[in-house]
Amino acid sequence: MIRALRTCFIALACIAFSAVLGASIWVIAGDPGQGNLSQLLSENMSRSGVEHPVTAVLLNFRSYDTLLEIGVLVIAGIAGISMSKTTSLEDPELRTSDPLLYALQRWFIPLMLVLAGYLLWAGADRPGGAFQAGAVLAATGVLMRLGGIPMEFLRPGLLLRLGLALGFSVFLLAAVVSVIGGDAFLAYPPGMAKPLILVIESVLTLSIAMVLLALFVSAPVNDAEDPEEGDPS
Amino acid sequence: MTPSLLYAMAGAVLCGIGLFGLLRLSHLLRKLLAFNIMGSGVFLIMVGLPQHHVGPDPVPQALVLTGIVVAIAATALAVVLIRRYYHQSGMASLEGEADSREGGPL
Amino acid sequence: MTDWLLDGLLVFALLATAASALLSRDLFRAVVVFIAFGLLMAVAWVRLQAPDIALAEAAIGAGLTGVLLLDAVSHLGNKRQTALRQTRGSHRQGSDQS
Amino acid sequence: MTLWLMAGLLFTPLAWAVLTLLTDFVWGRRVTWVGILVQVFVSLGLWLTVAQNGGFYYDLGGWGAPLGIELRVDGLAVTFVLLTAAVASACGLHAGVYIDRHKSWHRYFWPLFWFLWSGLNAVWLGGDLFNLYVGLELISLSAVGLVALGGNANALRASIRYLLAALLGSLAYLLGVALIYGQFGTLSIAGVVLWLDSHSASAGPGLALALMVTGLALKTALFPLHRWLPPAHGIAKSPVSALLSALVVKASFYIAARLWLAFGESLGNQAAAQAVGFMGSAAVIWGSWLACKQVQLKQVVAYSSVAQIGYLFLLFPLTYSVSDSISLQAQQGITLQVISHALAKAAMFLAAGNLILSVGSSRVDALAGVSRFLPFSLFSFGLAGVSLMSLPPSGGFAAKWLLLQASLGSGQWWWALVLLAGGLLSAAYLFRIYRASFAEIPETDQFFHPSKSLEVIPMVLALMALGLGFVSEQVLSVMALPFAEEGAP
Amino acid sequence: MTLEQWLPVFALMISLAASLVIFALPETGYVRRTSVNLGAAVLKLVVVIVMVWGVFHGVNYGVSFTMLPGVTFVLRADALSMMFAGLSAVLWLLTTIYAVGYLEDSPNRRRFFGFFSLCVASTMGIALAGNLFTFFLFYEMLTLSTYPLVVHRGTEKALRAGRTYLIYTLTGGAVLLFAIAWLHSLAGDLSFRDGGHFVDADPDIHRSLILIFILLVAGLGVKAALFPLHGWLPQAMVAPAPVSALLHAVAVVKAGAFGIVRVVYDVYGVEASSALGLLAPLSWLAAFTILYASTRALWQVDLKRRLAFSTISQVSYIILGIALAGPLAAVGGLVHLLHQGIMKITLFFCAGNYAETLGIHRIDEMDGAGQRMPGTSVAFTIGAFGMIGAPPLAGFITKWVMGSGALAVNMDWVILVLVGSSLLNAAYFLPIVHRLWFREVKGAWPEERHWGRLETSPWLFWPPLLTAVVTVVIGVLASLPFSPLSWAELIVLREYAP
Repeated sequence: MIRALRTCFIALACIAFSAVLGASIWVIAGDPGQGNLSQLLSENMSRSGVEHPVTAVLLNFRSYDTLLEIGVLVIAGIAGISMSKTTSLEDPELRTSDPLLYALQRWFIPLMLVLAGYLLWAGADRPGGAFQAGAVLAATGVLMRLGGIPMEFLRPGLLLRLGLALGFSVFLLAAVVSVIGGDAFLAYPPGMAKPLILVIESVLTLSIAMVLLALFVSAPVNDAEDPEEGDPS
Repeated sequence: MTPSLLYAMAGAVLCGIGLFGLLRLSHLLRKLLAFNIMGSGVFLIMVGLPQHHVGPDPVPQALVLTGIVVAIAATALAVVLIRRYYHQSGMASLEGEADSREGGPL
Repeated sequence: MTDWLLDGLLVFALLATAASALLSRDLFRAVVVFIAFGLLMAVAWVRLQAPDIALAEAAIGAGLTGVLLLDAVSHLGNKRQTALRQTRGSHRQGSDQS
Repeated sequence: MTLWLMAGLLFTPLAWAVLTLLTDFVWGRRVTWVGILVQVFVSLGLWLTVAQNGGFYYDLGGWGAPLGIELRVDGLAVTFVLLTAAVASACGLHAGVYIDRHKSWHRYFWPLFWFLWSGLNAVWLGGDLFNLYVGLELISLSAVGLVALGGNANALRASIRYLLAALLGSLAYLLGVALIYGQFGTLSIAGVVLWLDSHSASAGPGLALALMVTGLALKTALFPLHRWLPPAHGIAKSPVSALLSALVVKASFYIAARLWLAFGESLGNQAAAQAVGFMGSAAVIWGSWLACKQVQLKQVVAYSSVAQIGYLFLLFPLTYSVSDSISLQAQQGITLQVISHALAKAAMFLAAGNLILSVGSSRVDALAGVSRFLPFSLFSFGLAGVSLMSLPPSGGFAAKWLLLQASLGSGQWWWALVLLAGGLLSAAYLFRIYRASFAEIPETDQFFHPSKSLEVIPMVLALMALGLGFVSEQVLSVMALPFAEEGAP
Repeated sequence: MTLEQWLPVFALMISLAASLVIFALPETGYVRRTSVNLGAAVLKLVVVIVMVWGVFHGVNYGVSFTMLPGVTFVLRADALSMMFAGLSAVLWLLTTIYAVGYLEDSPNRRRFFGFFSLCVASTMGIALAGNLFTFFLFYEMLTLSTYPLVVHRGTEKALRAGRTYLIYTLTGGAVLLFAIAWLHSLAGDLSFRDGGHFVDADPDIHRSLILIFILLVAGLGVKAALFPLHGWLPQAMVAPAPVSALLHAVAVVKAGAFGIVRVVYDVYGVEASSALGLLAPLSWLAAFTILYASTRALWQVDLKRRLAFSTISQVSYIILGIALAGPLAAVGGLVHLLHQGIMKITLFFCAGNYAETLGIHRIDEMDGAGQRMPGTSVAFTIGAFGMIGAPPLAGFITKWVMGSGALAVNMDWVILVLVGSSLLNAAYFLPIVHRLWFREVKGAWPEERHWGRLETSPWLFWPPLLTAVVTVVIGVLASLPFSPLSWAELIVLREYAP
């Protein structure tokens, strides 16, 4: 009874929340827009080094966001592998012996790799970029993983950690390189914007794929644990 | 009324649905689904609302891309935590805690 | 007009999948519906003239999240059937999967 | 010079996060020592620069505000950067000794620690709403990772709960950002303020402010939304608890306060301000009450955080539609409260960790007789407690005094009663611990002596919290420095 | 900074530094600890004597700096501060000597002496505070540093007493803080000034001023053990004897009484306080406390508890003297600040000696103790007679001056209170004296210890005798310059003719 009442109450609250939110959106939509940001953006596109505006925003105008965002991803990866067990990769139970999947795998994996490469390359002037490519790459990895292909580099060893850190480090180095020239943090040296962005995107693709894959495989089968503080054990 | 605004409104409803799920459902994976749904709602508002005025706007689109990556990172971390938690306690929800005097929706 | 119809349908489908993903009794089905929701979101992004997000949503939102969650569900499900500690957790799980 | 300092401040924690990711625990510790040195040096340098020349806007990537991201480097921000440097290095040094280096997963402590630090710096300096969101997520995720690190089922439960609360809070904040962007077409706080100054406010963005503040209040653990905090802070390792209580909850509060001070006058209203103040008061009373009931030492300290966070939210009513001088008084009081609570709570958690290590149990009543054998840690704990009870001459007292003045000056005397009652209640739960430690019972000679460096660190922090009261005038004067507005859009 | 600025800081820092050094020394460093203790006490006494001399000749000692926006931290010395500072400096030295003997071979001595010095530092700060804010700073510090002393023994009873003590004093502190903050927001940063600040206060704020005064007195009255707020004091008796001595004679109760004097004289001003109609009720309350506590003392069987109720009653003399709003009565009240301190510390030292040497805690165990411990018993007898007010002892001076003062301002009822109180004092002290000297020993003492030639340890033996002698001397030589009486006259002169 109390449970039902609670559910009702929460449902009502959520409906009210949606209604208020909708009303707010309606009111804001009724206001004449203030945004001159996209205009400003197109004026500055020529200086950004890429043709695609979303990529320009992500990797040049608001690159600090992206830098921190990769940081978030790496954190998730770290937290993930901190809980994994080294031998989980050989766990035969986790292999799928589905013939369909096996067939899929043979045809799909090369296809997906090509797709990932295309997405990465496309990012400069049309939709696509590091995230999409990284995600596709990760998906490929997941497929391979489900197919039981052992991936040595996913063991929580130095190699994995290097992989996690690679994209982020390159980005960070690119960010700090301009400081030596007396410029602001994250400012690309003049003329270097395009190649730098391209390099960053490629390593980011690898790193993103790596992190997502690592998170996918870090199965929680680590039995060792810390005692709680103060536990006499 | 433009399609953008329609999607923004849909986003508002998705936020409501997601919030309900986060508060009411007890199974942790369901909470995670709810979080993702609510996130999608927020992203819809984020893109739909400005585009109502000015048409396609790359800035919020870039923000949403960032947001999606953050969301997947959080989701992945949560899945790892939940699986490990399940492995150790045999439970997939936060309720039924013995030592907490104040169990609650969050 | 067709556009409006399409948008309306899409929005309806989005809300419906979202709601059923949360309310579905079976966790596995909930996740499948959630993947469908992610794909619909990708379509919605296309409708919002945001192809970048559409790509990302399809790859990350629907694809990876879906796989991640499916894997987790099967793991949690598997575990439960063979779990050594079934006694401790089963009464709580019951309501979710029965 | 300033450019170098800024770059150093942003670069070092991130770079050290990567470096320590590649090492094991012991090497990570050595690398961290260097990093702490660099970071403290850079923070101090930046603080001195700002104290001399005033604040400025820093354009990241060379792109100015509406298009790019700008950092707002003012007196308040650099003070918090310096505070972070102090507390985080203390926690880092403590952790290096405290944490068991033989467990392989503890190597991941260092990268998470450094990511947390960089997130904190990003939040203190942030002037862009969305960038603040990413900074918040950076903090939340690394904090959750730290809580969960190698933990058992209870720690995992606490961290999952923490993660869910943090995610919900972030989403609410992001929703507010979406509405703000929809209304104003900019993400820069300064840009929004500029717009609000020249136009009359409409009703729409009011909800945005409400959403952002609610989300941030959830991440700060304001009263009805506080339930995630005690388990997470109570169960984490002591240095982690110290970081979480001292800095992490402050980050979200800092954003909420900045937003309120920037937009509150135009977008807020009296009822909302009073309501937030009321919840803060409820947090003070309820948190203290629960702290009195806890049997675990660290739970007492964690609930004390809930109570102390309540004070912070008195900022909202005390700055809304009051005269400028009273608003300034309230802001100064809250700033001091943030600083002194950060120092005192960090000292307290670290000292509590030592005490737990020493008596081998985390229960309060296990402390009997410890005052004879571990007086130093107990003394640190006590000194930190003086600041938490806001007794003179601590920084907590200075904060309370300013808040009392602000509440009496604005005619809102009821907050003064809350402040006094809160002080008494905090005395109640803290003296419960002292009382336990003073009890003399026989056969209690089985104490483990932690190493000296573990004992010194909390003492230094506690002394800083205590001494803050004497230098508050100087500390506050840096915050009141002129701010070079030419960088604003 | 000049010497005039440094001296008050120095006086404060001596005890503070002593406390820190003691905390830093190891528990076993007995000799070093004792020498630090005694050295600091002597040094401080010298500094205080120098300052007393200076204040008498009109030197302005003081230092101040801004601590918070709008609030200054002020240390300065005037005649009133030096009275309190002098008392605490003299008695700290004696109590330290006594405590060294008393706590021989007991555990946790480092903790004890560390907090003991901290407590004295706070007392010094209270004496030298130049405004209410600074006063409050040290007032709360005193609360904190006495708590570990009260619970020092760590027994269940001590812990309970400590809790009661905290509940009372911290609540009082909160009330006091509220009042000070209110006054500050009303009138700004008020430094203590002879004649006060509110002689011609705006009538609009009269009502607030009255309320603030009530709150101030309530806050300070907790430590001064004014009638409904006195409950913690008898319980705090479980503390070791030197602590009780310090608590009752110098630090805690006097801090409260001293604060009330400061509020009446240097914040509000006597004139303004009596114009606001605040002093008459205060005097009634004080008079009632005197009689009530004396009556309660009659029924106490525990020696220290009886002394505690006696303290409650005696401290109210100070407040009564101030509240009568006449110069002569004020002299009587102020001089009692010193007199009561000296006499009460004598009595507590003696009580401690009985407990430590013979194991005596209850009055009915004291039969014939005068023969076993003649020195201590002589001291006790002098103290008791002083309390009763027998001429020519210190207590007599107080009562005489106060009585004349009351007559001078036409408050004849005070005479009745004084006489009644003296009779009650006699009624609860004389039976003890009778038991000491004129009863036969009942048998073995509860726990007897021997120290060779002297009746007790020399550390314990000399301090009470010395204070007993002082009790006689300050009574007999009351009219000399620098005697408590002359000093009190100096204070009152400066207050009434600023």
